Amino acid sequence: METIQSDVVIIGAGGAGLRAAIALAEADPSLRIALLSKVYPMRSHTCAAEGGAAGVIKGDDSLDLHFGDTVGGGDWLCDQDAVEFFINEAPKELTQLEHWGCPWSREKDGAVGVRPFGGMKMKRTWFAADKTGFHLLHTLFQTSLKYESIRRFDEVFTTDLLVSDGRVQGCCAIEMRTGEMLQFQAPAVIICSGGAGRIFPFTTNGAIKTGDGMALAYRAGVPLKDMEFVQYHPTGLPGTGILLTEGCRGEGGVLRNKDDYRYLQDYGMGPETPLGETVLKTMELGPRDRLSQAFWHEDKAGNTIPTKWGNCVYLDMRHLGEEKINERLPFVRELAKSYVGVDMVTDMVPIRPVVHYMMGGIHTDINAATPMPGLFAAGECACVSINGANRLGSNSLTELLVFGRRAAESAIAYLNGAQKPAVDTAAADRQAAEAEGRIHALFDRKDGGETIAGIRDAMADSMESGAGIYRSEELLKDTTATLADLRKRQTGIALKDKSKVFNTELTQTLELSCMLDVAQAVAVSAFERKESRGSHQRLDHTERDDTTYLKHSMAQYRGEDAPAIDYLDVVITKSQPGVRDYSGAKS
Amino acid sequence: MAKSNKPIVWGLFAAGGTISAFVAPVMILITGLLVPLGVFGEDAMSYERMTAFLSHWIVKIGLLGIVILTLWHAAHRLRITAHDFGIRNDSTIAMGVYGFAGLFSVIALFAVLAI
Amino acid sequence: MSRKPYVREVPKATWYMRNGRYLRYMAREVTCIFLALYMAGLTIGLVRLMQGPDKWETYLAGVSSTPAVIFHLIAFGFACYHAKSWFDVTPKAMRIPQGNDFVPGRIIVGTHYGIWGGVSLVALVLMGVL
Amino acid sequence: MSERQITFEVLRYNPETDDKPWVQTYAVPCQEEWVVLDAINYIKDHLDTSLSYRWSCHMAVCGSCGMMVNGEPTLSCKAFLRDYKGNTIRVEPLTHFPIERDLVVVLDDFMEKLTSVKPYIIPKKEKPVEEGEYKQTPRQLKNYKQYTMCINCMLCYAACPQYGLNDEFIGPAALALTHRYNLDSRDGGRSQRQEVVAQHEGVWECSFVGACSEVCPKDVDPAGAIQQMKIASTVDWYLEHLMPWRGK
Ligand SMILES: Cc1cc2nc3c(=O)[nH]c(=O)nc-3n(C[C@H](O)[C@H](O)[C@H](O)COP(=O)(O)OP(=O)(O)OC[C@H]3O[C@@H](n4cnc5c(N)ncnc54)[C@H](O)[C@@H]3O)c2cc1C
Ligand code: SF4
Ligand code: F3S
Ligand code: FES
Repeated sequence: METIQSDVVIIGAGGAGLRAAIALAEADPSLRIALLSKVYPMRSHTCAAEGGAAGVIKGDDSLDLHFGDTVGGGDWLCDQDAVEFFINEAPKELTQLEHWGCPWSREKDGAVGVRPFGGMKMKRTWFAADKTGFHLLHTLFQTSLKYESIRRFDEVFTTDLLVSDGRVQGCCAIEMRTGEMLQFQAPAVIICSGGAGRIFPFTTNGAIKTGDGMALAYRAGVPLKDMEFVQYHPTGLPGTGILLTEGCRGEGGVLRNKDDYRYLQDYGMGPETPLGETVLKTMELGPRDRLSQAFWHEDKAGNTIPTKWGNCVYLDMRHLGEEKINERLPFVRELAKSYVGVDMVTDMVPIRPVVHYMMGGIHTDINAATPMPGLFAAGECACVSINGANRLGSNSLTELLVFGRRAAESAIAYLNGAQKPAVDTAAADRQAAEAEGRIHALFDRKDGGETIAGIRDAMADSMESGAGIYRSEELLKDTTATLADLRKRQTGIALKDKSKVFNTELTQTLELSCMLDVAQAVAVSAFERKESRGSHQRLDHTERDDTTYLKHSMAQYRGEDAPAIDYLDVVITKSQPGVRDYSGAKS
Repeated sequence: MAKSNKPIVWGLFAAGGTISAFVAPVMILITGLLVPLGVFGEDAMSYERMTAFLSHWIVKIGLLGIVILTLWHAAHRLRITAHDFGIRNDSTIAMGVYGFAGLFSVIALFAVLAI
Repeated sequence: MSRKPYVREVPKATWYMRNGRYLRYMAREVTCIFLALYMAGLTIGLVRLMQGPDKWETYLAGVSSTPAVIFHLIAFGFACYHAKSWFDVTPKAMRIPQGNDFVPGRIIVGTHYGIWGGVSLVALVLMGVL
Repeated sequence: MSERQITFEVLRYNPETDDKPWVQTYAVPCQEEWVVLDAINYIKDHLDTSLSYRWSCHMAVCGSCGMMVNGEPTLSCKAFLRDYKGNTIRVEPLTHFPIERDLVVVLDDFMEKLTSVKPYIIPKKEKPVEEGEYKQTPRQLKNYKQYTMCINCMLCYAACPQYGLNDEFIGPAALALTHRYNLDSRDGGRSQRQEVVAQHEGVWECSFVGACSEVCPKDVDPAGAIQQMKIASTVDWYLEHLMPWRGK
C-alpha cells in the first residue's frame, strides 16, 4: 500500500475543500497539502448551486439585519456566536472571490449586484446569473491550480479515517483508476465532503451526495448534530428533482394551485403581493420550510395538480417577460424547457418540493473543529450551526468560503500548537491494513440475494414516508425499524464486479453503507425531537418547545445499534427566541 | 516552447481568404464561364480591352493583390489539408506549396508590371 | 498496477470519412486547390497578355475549350462554397461591441453576404457596360 | 406511462480481462421522458452492476457524463430519448481519449493542459481585499462571460479532429478558458499565457474545423475564441517584428 505523507489532508474538493486548500497554501507555502476527491473537483456538487451567496455590502443593509434574518430563519437553533462570525466574514470572502475572477453579475457602474432571496429582509445575495455555484466552484478550482503545494488526488475514494490515541492521523482511500488502497498520513484532516440528499428519493442533490464524510466522522466517534433538519426546496422540477432556483421567486415568480390561486396567503405569508412586485420575506419570498409545508397542506386539501410525476403546483413566471427571464434566469428557462417541456415565458411550470440540503452534519465548533483533535470539517457535511433548523437560501455558498478558510486556519493553529502533533505511523499502518482487509472482504461476500438498488430504494422510500416534510412518532417508528433492518440486509449484497479498475459497484456499496448510517441518524434524531421547529415538523407535536428543545441533537454512533441522542445547548448571545413572522404586516 | 512563426503566413491566409471569398466566384464566373461562352459578346476580353483595362495602376494593384493573396491563402490551406490527408512531412509540403505560391506571385508581378 | 488504458488509433488518412461534419470541413479545405489552380491559370493569362495579341488569342481559345469550361464550372462551385463557409463563420472571429452586447452574428454574416452580392453585381454590370 | 423498448449497444472494456473493447447489448424498457443516462442507470441498477461510467448532477452542469451517443459527443444526461428515432442506441466512451474502463476515459491530458495555460486572474496590480471589489461594467463582463461557461465536459476534444490527430494540441476548452482570462478586465496575464498559446501546439494547431463549437453543450464557442486569439497573436507578431521599438 502506498503511503502519502502530508501535513493536512482535505477530504472533498467542492467549494469548501478548495477554499480550505487555497487558504492553507497561501498561509504557508511549505505545507504539504493532499486534496482528495472522489470525483474531479469541478464535478463536485457545488457546481449545481444556482441562486447566489449572501453577504452584506450595500449601504442600506447591515450585519445586524443579516444576523436577524439568519437566526430567525433558523428558528433560533443557530449558534449565535458562529452566525456573527460568519456574517462578519461573508463580505470579505465574497470580495476575495471577486478578486480571484468570479464573474459576479454587475450593476451599471461596475459594482457587484445583489438580488433578493427567500427569508432575507434585504437584497444581499451576490449572484453570477443563475449559475453562482458553478462559477464559484470553477473560480476556486482554477485558482487552486496556481499553487504547487496543493497535491490533488482526483477520483480517490476515502473509506476510513485513521484514528489513534484519540487523535486523527490521516485516512485511507481507494484510487479508483487502479483500485489500489492509498494511505494518507497527516496530523490534521479536514472533511469537506458535502451533503447527503441522496438518502431521499426525490432530491436536487447529485449522485455523489451520499454523506460519506459524515459517516466517516460519525463512525470514528464524532457526533452528528441536528440531523433531523432536512431542507425541502419548494420549487423542484417533478420527475428529475432538478432545482429551479429561489432566484425565480426573487425575480418575481409566484406560486399557484390548481385554481390559479396564490395559496401562500393562506399560510401566514400574506397578504398577497401585486404581480411582479416582490416584498421581501413575505409570500413567495417566505422561507423554504414554510413554503414546502404549505404545499403539503394544499396537497392534502386536494388543491394540487396531478401529473405523471406526482402532484404539483405551478410556478408562474409569465408576467416577467422574455427579456428579463433571458437576462436573469436563462439556465432555469433552459432546464424547464428540456426536462418538463415547458417554456416559462409562455406557460406555468409544474413544480413540487424536493429534498435539498442537510442543515445537520458533523459537529463542529465556531473554529470548524470537531471534538476529535486534528479533525476539522466545513461545508455542507459540517454543522457549525449557522443554519439552525432551517437554512436561508444563499447562506450556504458563503458558508463554504468562510468556514473552509476557517478550517484551514484552525488546522494550521493545531499543527503549530503546543503538542506538535505527530503521526503514530505504526498504528496508522495497522489500521490501514485493516481497512484494506475490510474492502477485500467485500469481494468475498456471499450472495444474500440483495442488490444495491433494492436496498437504496427501500431506504429512500422509507425516508420520504417517515422523515419527510411532516413527521410523526408512528411514521418514524416504521422508518427507524426499516433502516435498522436495511443496515443488516446490506451484508447480503455480493459484488458481481471483481475487477479493481474503476469499480463503481464497489464504491456504490460503500456509499450505500454511509447513506444508511446517515439516514438512521436523521430518523432517530427526528424521532427524539418531540416538537416542531423550522424544517422539522411533527404532526403529533405541532408547537415549538423552547424549554425542552432549544438544543442541538447529537447523534452518537453505536455500531450496529441505533445511535444514542444527546443534547447540547444552543449558544445565544443577543437574540432571544421569538416568533418567525413572514406576514407582510410587520417589517 | 518557442512561439510559432505561423502568424506571418496566417495573416496572408486570412486576408487572402477574405478577398477571394468576395471576388473569386464572380471572377471565375466572368473570365471562366460567361466570357468564354460569349455572353458578353465576341470581344469582351479582346487584347485591346484587356491591355487598356490593365494599364490603370489601380487595376494593377488590385488584381495583383487578389492573385497573390489568394495564392498564399490557398498555399497555406493546402499545407494544412495535406496534413489532414495524412501526409506528415510538413516541411517538405510547406516548401512545395509556399514555393508554388511564391513562384506564381513573382510571375504575376512581373507580367502585370510589364503590361 | 492493473491499469491498461486502451488507445483507439485515429486513422491518419481517412479520419474524415467518419462523419458528415468532417466531410463538410474537408470540402471547405479543398476549395483552396481550385482557387489556386484558377489563380495560376489567370497568372498564365497575364503572361500571355504581356507577350502580345497572338499569344493572348491562343490563351482565349484555350479558356473556351470544353475541358476549361468544365474546370471553371467546378471551380466556380468550390469558390462559392469557400465564400459561404468563410462568411458563415465571420462572427466567431470578429465580435463587434454594441451597447452592453455584441452585434448579432446574423447581421455580421448578412453584411458580408451583402457586400459579396454587391461586388459581384458591380463586376457583372461593368462587364456588360464595358 | 408509455414505455419504449430500446436496445443499447454499449462499448465495454475491462483492462484486467480484455485485450480490446467489445460491444455488449442491453434491452432497456425506457420511459418516454428519459435521457440516455437514465437508461444507463437502469442498466447499472437492474441488468449489469459491473458497468462503469461517470455521472453526478443529472442537470448538465457537472460535465462528467460525456459519451459518444450514436457516434456524436453528447452529455448523456441531456440526450433525450425522444430525439432518437430508431430502436437501437450505441453508447461509447468519448473518442480521442484512452479508455480507462468501459465508458470511463483518461483525462490527465486535459488537466495538465488546463494547468499550463494559467487559468486564473494574474492581476495587473495586486489590490487588497479590504479595498473592495474591482469595478467591472456589464459590458466588460459580457466581453468574456461566454467563455466562463465551460463545464470541462470534453465533448469538444472528442469532436476536434486535430486533437485526435495530434494530442499535443492544447485543444478547444483549455484555449477558450485562456481567452476567458485574457479578456477579463481584472487580468494582466496575457503575455504569460502567450508562451503557451502562441506556440505551434497552441492556437496554430487548430484548423478551424468548428466541430468543437457545434457539439459544445454550453455554447462556449471555443472555435471563436481560438480564431480571435489567432488574430491577436498575429497582430502581436507583426508588432514585434515590424515595430520592434514598441518594446515587449
Ligand atoms: C441544486 C442546488 C442548488 C443550490 N443552490 C444554492 C444557492 O443558490 N445558494 C447557496 O448558498 N447554496 C445552494 N445550494 C447548497 C450548496 O450548493 C451546497 O451546500 C454546497 O455546494 C456544498 O458544498 P461542499 O463543498 O460542502 O460539498 P460538495 O460541493 O458537494 O463537494 C463534496 C466533495 O467531497 C468529495 N467527496 C465526497 N465523498 C467523498 C469520499 N468518500 N472520498 C473522497 N471525496 C469525497 C466530492 O468528490 C466533492 O469533491 C444548492 C444546492 C443544490 C443541490
Ligand atoms: S468548451 Fe464546451 S464542449 Fe468543450 S469542455 Fe467546455 S463545455 Fe464542454
Ligand atoms: S474542432 Fe478543433 S480544429 Fe479548431 S475550431 Fe475546434 S479546435
Ligand atoms: S451528469 Fe452532470 S453533466 Fe451529465
